[in-house]
Amino acid sequence: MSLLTIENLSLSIHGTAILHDVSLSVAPGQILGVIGESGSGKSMTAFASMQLLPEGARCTGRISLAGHEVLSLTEAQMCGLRGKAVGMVFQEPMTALNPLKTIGDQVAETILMHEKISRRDAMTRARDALARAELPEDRFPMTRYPHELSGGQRQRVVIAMAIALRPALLIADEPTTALDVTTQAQILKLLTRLVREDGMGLLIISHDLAVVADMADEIAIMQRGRVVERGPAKTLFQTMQHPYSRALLAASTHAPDRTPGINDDALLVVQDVVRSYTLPRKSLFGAPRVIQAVRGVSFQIRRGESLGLVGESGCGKSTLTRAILGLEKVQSGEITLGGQPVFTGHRPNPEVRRRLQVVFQDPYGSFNPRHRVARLVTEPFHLSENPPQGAARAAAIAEALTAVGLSPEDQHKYIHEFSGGQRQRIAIARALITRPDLIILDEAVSALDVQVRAQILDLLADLSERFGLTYLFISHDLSVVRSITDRVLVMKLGEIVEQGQTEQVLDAPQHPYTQQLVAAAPRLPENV
Amino acid sequence: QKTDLTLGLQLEPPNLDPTSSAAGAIDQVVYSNIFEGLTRFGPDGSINPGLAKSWDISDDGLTYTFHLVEGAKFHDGTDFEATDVKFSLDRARADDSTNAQKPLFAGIASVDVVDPATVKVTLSAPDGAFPFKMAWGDAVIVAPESIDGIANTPVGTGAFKFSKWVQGDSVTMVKNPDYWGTPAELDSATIKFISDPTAAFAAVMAGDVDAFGAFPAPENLPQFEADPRFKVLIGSTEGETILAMNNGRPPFDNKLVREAVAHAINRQEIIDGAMFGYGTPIGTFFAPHNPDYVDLTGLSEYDPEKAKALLEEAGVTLPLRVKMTLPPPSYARRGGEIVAAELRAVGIEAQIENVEWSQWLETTFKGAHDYDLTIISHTEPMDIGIYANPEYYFQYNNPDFQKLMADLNLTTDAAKRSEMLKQAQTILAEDYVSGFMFELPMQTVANAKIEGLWVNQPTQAADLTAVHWVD
Amino acid sequence: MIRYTLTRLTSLILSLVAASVVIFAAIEVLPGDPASVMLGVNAQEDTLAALRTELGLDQAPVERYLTWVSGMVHGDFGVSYTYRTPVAQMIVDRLQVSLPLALYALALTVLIAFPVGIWAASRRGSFADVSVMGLTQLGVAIPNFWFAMLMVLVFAINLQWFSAGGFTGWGEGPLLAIKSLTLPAIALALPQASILARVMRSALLDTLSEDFIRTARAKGLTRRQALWRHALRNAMIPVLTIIGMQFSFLLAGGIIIENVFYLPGLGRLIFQAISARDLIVVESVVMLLVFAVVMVNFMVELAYAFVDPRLRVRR
Amino acid sequence: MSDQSLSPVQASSTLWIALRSRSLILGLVLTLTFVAAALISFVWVPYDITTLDIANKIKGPSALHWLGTDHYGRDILSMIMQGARTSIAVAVLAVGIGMLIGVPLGLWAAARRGSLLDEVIMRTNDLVFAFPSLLIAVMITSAFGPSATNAIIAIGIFNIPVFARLTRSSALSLWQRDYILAARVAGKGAARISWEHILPNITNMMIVQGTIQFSLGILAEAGLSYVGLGAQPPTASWGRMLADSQTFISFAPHMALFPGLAILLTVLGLNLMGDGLRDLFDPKLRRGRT
Ligand SMILES: Nc1ncnc2c1ncn2[C@@H]1O[C@H](COP(=O)(O)OP(=O)(O)OP(=O)(O)O)[C@@H](O)[C@H]1O
Ligand SMILES: Nc1ncnc2c1ncn2[C@@H]1O[C@H](COP(=O)(O)OP(=O)(O)OP(=O)(O)O)[C@@H](O)[C@H]1O
Ligand SMILES: [Mg+2]
Ligand SMILES: [Mg+2]
Repeated sequence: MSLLTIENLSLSIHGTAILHDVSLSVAPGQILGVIGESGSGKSMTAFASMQLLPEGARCTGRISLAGHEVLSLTEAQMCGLRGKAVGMVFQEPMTALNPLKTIGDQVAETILMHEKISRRDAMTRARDALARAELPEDRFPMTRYPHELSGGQRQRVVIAMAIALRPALLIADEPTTALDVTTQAQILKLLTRLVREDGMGLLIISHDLAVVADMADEIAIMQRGRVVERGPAKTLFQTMQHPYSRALLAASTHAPDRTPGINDDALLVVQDVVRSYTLPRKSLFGAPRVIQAVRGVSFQIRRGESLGLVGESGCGKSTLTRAILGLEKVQSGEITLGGQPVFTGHRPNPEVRRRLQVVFQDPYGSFNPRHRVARLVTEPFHLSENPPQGAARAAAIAEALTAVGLSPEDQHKYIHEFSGGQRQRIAIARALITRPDLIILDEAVSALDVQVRAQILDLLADLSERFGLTYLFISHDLSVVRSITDRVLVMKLGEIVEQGQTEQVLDAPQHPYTQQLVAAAPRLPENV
Repeated sequence: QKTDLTLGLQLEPPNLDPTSSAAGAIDQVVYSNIFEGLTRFGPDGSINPGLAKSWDISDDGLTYTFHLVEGAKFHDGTDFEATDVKFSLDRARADDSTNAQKPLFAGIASVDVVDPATVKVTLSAPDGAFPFKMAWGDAVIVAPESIDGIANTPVGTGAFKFSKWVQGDSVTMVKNPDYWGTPAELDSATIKFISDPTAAFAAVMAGDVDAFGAFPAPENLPQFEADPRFKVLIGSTEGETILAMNNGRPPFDNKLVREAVAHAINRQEIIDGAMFGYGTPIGTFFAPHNPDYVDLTGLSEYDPEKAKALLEEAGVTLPLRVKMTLPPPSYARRGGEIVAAELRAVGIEAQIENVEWSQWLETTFKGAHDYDLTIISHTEPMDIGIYANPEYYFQYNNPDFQKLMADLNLTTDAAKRSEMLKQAQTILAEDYVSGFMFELPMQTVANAKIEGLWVNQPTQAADLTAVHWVD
Repeated sequence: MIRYTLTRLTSLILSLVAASVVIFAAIEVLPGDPASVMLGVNAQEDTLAALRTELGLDQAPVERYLTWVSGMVHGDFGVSYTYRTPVAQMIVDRLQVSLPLALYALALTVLIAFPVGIWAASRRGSFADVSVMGLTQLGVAIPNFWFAMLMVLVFAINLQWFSAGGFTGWGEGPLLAIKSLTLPAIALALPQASILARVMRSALLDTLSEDFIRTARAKGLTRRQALWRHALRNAMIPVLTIIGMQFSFLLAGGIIIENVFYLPGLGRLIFQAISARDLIVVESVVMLLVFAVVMVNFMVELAYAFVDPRLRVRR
Repeated sequence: MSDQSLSPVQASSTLWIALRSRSLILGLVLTLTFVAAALISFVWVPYDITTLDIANKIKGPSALHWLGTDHYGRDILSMIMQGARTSIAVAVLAVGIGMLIGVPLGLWAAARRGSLLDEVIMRTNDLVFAFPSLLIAVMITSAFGPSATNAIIAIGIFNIPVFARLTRSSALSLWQRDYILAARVAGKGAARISWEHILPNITNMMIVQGTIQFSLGILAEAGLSYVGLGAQPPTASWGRMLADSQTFISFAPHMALFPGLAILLTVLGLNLMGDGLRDLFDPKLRRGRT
């Protein structure tokens, strides 16, 4: 008997086909992991099983949920199933909760919707549900509002809501994508525990092969609205047939070939840097609050080196980046590039700035949508004393675009005409065009699908060799850091707690925090 | 039988003290109803006894002895006596007086109490118009006991007692049971202020007000006339409506240009267009219902061709650009638009500038007299004398006319006075000092069952003492 | 919370002081002399001077400003030049019309806009939604004084259901007073209700597309339940902002409507006072209105905090 | 996706969506009708409105005068055509003033967010906002005399904070974008970034707000003229036509009806157009329609 059976499900939205003949099933106590690249239809499959589809969606095929034929149920009957027979956890914990209601109320609502009991009884049961989701009442009173909780805690509230009535099936759509690795590990552990305890079925969606491989019993791989591969997690990686599945696996474990050409002279020297922010006063007379974002950080990057910087969200990585780029003054300490300070007096030093470039995380937000590619990539010339003009400029554009694997013709296009991966290439082209000494990559591959990410990593490795580039590579993804950096810094609460050769730090972490990070990182089975 | 009345008026008085503000709206509410003077205007403009039941004039014309009515009381219960008259007149002519018509009292040399019922007023020069002057709203008798609160709680001797004032809305008065004279017929009267003409129309139509004095929208009168529920009273006012020209500066310092303007304007068209047919054409600065009136409209017949010829003769370059400043009343605003169109037809481009009263007073009437043309109705009775003042905003300086007026003041012989007044009218008409347009009509709309309303308006007043309902 | 309020109050007072300077300066430069308006065409120079002295107009502007401001602080708004009554009393009298009118219009606005906005949002894209929204477009576009004129024509002159205008005062019983404010309130409320209904609808649609609505639906709430329990309160912030602005507008913005219905309200008082150059009245009433707006904004902000726990200042 | 650009590839679909959007089409048609009427009035009107024809006053619609005549015998159609000119000119210029001053102020405040300057600019805006707008218009016209110019200034002043606030808030969110950071890395100053990156990305929003303020401007001009503070005769103005026609409404409703409809339809047209443009520019909202 299975809890959820999807057979030959096809879905179209306003006439556009989204899903094609998708078949899946989840049995009690079983965890089904669904993976696939962005847009492959994972979420739509999940929404279809709960009939929470966007307007204009039409389904054909069969969905059976806890013994009910979902596609033949009325909306009212569906409402009776949602939350009771099946719970759902969403990707974005920051927005999944109503900001205006206490967490207790929101959890109790699930119960009140389906059972005729008093509010007090519902609150008691909500307390139990929250406790099961590891939010005990004594530490997290139910009168808290969502904004008073961290992302991981909010995700627990969503989970508590979903399991309050002990549904037979839980659907989790990328429940940890927005969270830190350590938090992610906790949430995944919690979900696994709940499944095992209650004999609940779990359908977990992820784009990260490693996450699913760690916990799922069964895995389905989706591509462009189709399930291309299905099988038990234990054996799937060995028995995989479909080229897409293999490519996905290959990309997930991909490490670019690198032959580091490191010189000994220190290119960038960061010495005792302190950066704190004064928050706007909450009152006219109160003392302003100060946030110590970076507290006395020192390190060096040698020419040709690729240095990784890892750490949890909010630990000060981006702040440090901005300081190095000379965008903000630091309170104390010194940053020099090739011996010259990035800040002279009160102004950034253009000499140094010219030799620094940066690539950001979000391929969608890094470009002014109103400018053409040619203008976008030549923006860094602004700092040059005599930027190339005319033909020389055109040549520079063409060269930069070619270097990142695009065609020179692309310079006439607008940014929205490119995919995420292509955009990230353009961002790199923009960073390359002035031939800088150091490129800072702030989570430059985090937003990309695994396959695209693999390509970009290859490109970076290749460029570093060809142009003798030095990278400061910021990431929270340890596997990426391992594959592309020579040395790594581990940062926590504005301080560097550990540094050393990448292999060494990640394989034999010394500092407890590093150990925690490494332990939390999801890993693919060793034998693939 | 109804014994109360709601009367609509357009303008709300700023306060209720007629002796310290020029606003005609004050007189409209309180004149004769609440306050009385030594003499009073009758509905036909005649000067009748008021608080003075009679008066004697000394042979040299310098001393007026007023015999006061007996038993009159102020609304606060205090007696009306000769001392009150002395107080009122002395107050009005004092150095620090804020009486808006102070010139009325300028001729008084002294005021003496003979006995509680007799007052003797001595003038510095004979003045045939003195009883007329004492009939003005600005010359009403007030009591020293109640003078302090007079602006908001007027205390007079009239047939109505002030009851309450809802500012922005209405003033209510009630019958004075202790009135010394013929008591009022109404038990109470409410005067409601409705400045907007449409609202005025709606209020009458909807029966919110029983009558509306000086109804502001002549275009609506035919509807009332056609409706048996209402009656429309058309009477006269003392308002000579003129197109004033600034005689003091070019181009209107040139008589030919003024004459051209006089011929360019079409009185009938203005009366039809701005007043919807109500109003009497005038050819000089004098009220047509006055027995001394001379019809001089022939001197300024509508004749655009002649106007053009005159302009050519005057040698001005066409189009002649001038400024026409228009104060708020609708006769001015509407009349101005028509006049501008008529002037344009003969080559005078009059740029219209609508202004508020305060601006009109500041820029046109006083100080620099910075205007070329303006339209205004002079509603004071018998005010032809203003043309004798060379400082006046007309900037008209004719020594002959000034002498004529000075002589007139000293003349008491009726026939002679009449002759002189006619001569004065002719001088003004022949000098084309202003464009004389029409005499402002008095239009009252009332419920058909109301009697006793004044038809004419010899002074700004809504005398309700004789008003009553009939079946 | 106390500190927060103190800070807010300080900035509130600063803006009020700035406002008072602006108002006084603006009115200083108005051409026109109150004394000559009062005394009319035949007034003589010495009479005018006497009156100016009496009104205190012969003092230096700075002196008059200080007198005015210090008077206001003590609750003394001075004495009207033309009406010769204390300005404070006049304001209180006029507020008895303007305030109920504004509240009445606001109540109508809310009573119309909320159901319409919610109804349209819950039936997004339906014929009902499209036609109701079309109607609100009309409501926004109608000049309210024109609408008022048409209403007078129909309801006062032709049908005679209501009086054409005027205000009976509260003395004659609240029902009569409310009746005489009904047509003006409708005329004022129509465009405001249309605006608010549109804001309500779009704010609701915005929140309906938020993630937490999906969460709520996953719990088993129907669309309607999700709307009432979750979307509505979240949509209140923009709605409250608009309501606050509308109330401020209604308090002062009724001038034209007050004119059409000859209501003795604040707006008309200012209008008359400006043309009579009763400067002290103008200054004080404008100041009062600015004060009201600032206070309403302050209250709207407090209301935000009431609606949204994120805006409550902790610690 | 956060970009809102209209580039060649999207253009055809944008045009398609534009053509499909009923409110945009209807709004454009209404607005353009009145713009056309205003333009035509420069070269031709059925009757000259500066010459009066008192004999033919207050005539209802007829073959000679399609919309009838007013109390001076002027042709109402001609008056409405020339009135369109006044309304449009006043509204356009007032919106122009608001934009020209408000947008730079908003950009400036956003570039210096959190600074004293920002605070001063925004507080001043609040203060202007706090003043009852019609009263300020009354005061301006009392000080300088009523005229179209003063109406423009009065309405324009109140447009400034509208645009300043909107500009600031949208600019603030744009300042958080990575491409701004990229421009800063490239060494560009705040002024240059505001000009190159912020301004182009808020133009759509400004256009939408512009149409809304434009329609409010038309209503405001009508209101001001209605109380006699707008354009002066003989310049035709819809608001003044309404004011003049008031007392005639009970027996010559056509005099009030047509200028009222002209205002209503123009404002309606502009609002519909604003709605349509908003849908067109903002794909997120487009979803809200079917
Ligand atoms: N509301 C919608 N209207 C039309 N198409 C949609 C809608 N939502 C999603 N789609 C399309 O459906 C397809 C599948 O989307 P889905 O959200 O299921 O992808 P996904 O596998 O969950 O991707 P991701 O990993 O990015 O979440 C995509 O091509 C997407 O563009
Ligand atoms: N402009 C700012 N004003 C105040 N506080 C700031 C500012 N920028 C950053 N911070 C604070 O400084 C700390 C470090 O932030 P930073 O952005 O450097 O973290 P991060 O390591 O880059 O995190 P993430 O991985 O989420 O990007 C955080 O606590 C953040 O809230
Ligand atoms: Mg998804
Ligand atoms: Mg960061």
